[in-house]
Amino acid sequence: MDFSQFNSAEQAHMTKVIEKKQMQDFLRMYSNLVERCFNSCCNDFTSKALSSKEEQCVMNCADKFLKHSERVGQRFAELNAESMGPAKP
Amino acid sequence: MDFSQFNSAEQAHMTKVIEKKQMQDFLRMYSNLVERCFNSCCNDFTSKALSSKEEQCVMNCADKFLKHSERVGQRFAELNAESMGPAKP
Amino acid sequence: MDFSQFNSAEQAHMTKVIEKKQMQDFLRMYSNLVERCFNSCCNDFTSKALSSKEEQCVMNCADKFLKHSERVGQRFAELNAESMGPAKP
Amino acid sequence: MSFLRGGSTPGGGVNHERMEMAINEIEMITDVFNRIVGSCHSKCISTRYAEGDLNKGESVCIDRCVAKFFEVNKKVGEKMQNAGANASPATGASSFSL
Amino acid sequence: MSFLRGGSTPGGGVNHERMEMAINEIEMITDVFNRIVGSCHSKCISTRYAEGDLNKGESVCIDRCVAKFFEVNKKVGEKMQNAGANASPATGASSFSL
Amino acid sequence: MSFLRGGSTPGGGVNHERMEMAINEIEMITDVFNRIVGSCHSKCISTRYAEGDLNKGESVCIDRCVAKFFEVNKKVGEKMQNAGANASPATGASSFSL
Repeated sequence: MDFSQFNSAEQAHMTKVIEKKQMQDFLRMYSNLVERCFNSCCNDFTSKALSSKEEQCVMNCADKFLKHSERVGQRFAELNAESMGPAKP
Repeated sequence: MDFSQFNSAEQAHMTKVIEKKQMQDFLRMYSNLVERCFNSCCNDFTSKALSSKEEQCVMNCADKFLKHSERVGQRFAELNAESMGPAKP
Repeated sequence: MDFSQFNSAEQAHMTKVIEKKQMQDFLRMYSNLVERCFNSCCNDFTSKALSSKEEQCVMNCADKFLKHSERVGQRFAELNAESMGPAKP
Repeated sequence: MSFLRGGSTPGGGVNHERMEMAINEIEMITDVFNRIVGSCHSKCISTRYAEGDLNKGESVCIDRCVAKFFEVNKKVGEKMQNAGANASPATGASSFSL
Repeated sequence: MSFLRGGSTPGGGVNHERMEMAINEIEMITDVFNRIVGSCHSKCISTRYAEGDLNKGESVCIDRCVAKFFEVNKKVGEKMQNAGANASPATGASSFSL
Repeated sequence: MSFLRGGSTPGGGVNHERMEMAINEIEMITDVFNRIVGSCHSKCISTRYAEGDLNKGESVCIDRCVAKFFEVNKKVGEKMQNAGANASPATGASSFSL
């Protein structure tokens, strides 16, 4: 996104908004990860304790989810930059 | 919804709120459409290019989604008006 | 959550925020219940009227959903209190 | 969704409580609309997407689906009013101690 | 998503309409990103979770999946611009009478 | 979710940063609660709906399900703290240039 047309008061406001959004996004991503990994890995409710197999699955799932999101983020940033066209002189 | 009990300051405020909500709803509907049509139509990731078959599917899906939403909107408005009861004199 | 470190102006603000959130949560839970019970119970669209079988299913579903949420809420509150550790002196 | 509506307070300025209730009602209506769009799409629309128009079967299905969703919404609303919103299941997450 | 962008209004203070448009655009981009994360996870990641690294197949699938989602987003965006946003399907829920 | 909590700043007025952190924490707790309700409903509640009461099996399943979700939440939280929130995957969508 290009904010170069914004004056300094507007840029300061946008910076605050973006920072707040980043925090909210991070929290949402975190909850989403927990929900997804729980749903994929926990299917046995004969005990309330996490079995070592379930725990391993959750850890791998979390690792993979983070790497997945990171890779999507990289591709997303590249494609987003492309779609914005060449930089202004 | 009946806002006739509102004074003019309140009506002006509500109008602004509603306009903002409409924009947000439109954007959400748009993202939702893209996600739904992508999920239904794209299942082959041996290439990053959209095949002509996938593209046709996406176009039909988008058309259908818009017509679906419009029809739901018509029925919704009718039933919503009904449930509000007869108009005041 | 522990707000004891907050001054009275902050506590008053938080109380308002929490009350507003509770209302929004209640509404969201309600819509979510309706959606879930509709999706589980209504699968016949040869008529627009709710059959008595569908209605019974919806009523049981709603009952069960409320009892489920309540039970989750009890366990959640207990585990949340535990994870906060023992109260400060 | 009339159980959300508070009494009317006559007067000149902006009544914030009344505004908030109206906004809650708008958000609820929009939320219900979006859920109906999603549910009735899943129930009625074939995902083959061989054409862009709604066929006769899909159109009729949508009409009935929306009506049925409204009925379910009404029945559940009546039930909730009878039961009283006291036993709100959301209280679990809302047990914040001030 | 350039169809969201309004014209630039030069001046010193904060232009609230322009701010709101920029915020709408940010929210839309974030929303699209989150949907891509979800869709491509479902399309590309095996739920066996035998290891924590992305394997070669998953990595390649993610790259193509993101690119394809962008293409779909672009095609649908073009379609919507041509059709005009007039026939907004959201109007059903927004039929509030003032 | 203690990693969200900032230090306490003594003083008289409203500390906006501290307020925002507390609100973030409330929103997170509510979000987690709602996800548990959804996940444990899918895991434990039969969709036959032959009766309105929770049966013994469902009740026990819910208790274990909530406890297990908390454990998963804790394990993932510890992992994230160790890894550092630096490598936030959300940065992709947040690459806005000012």
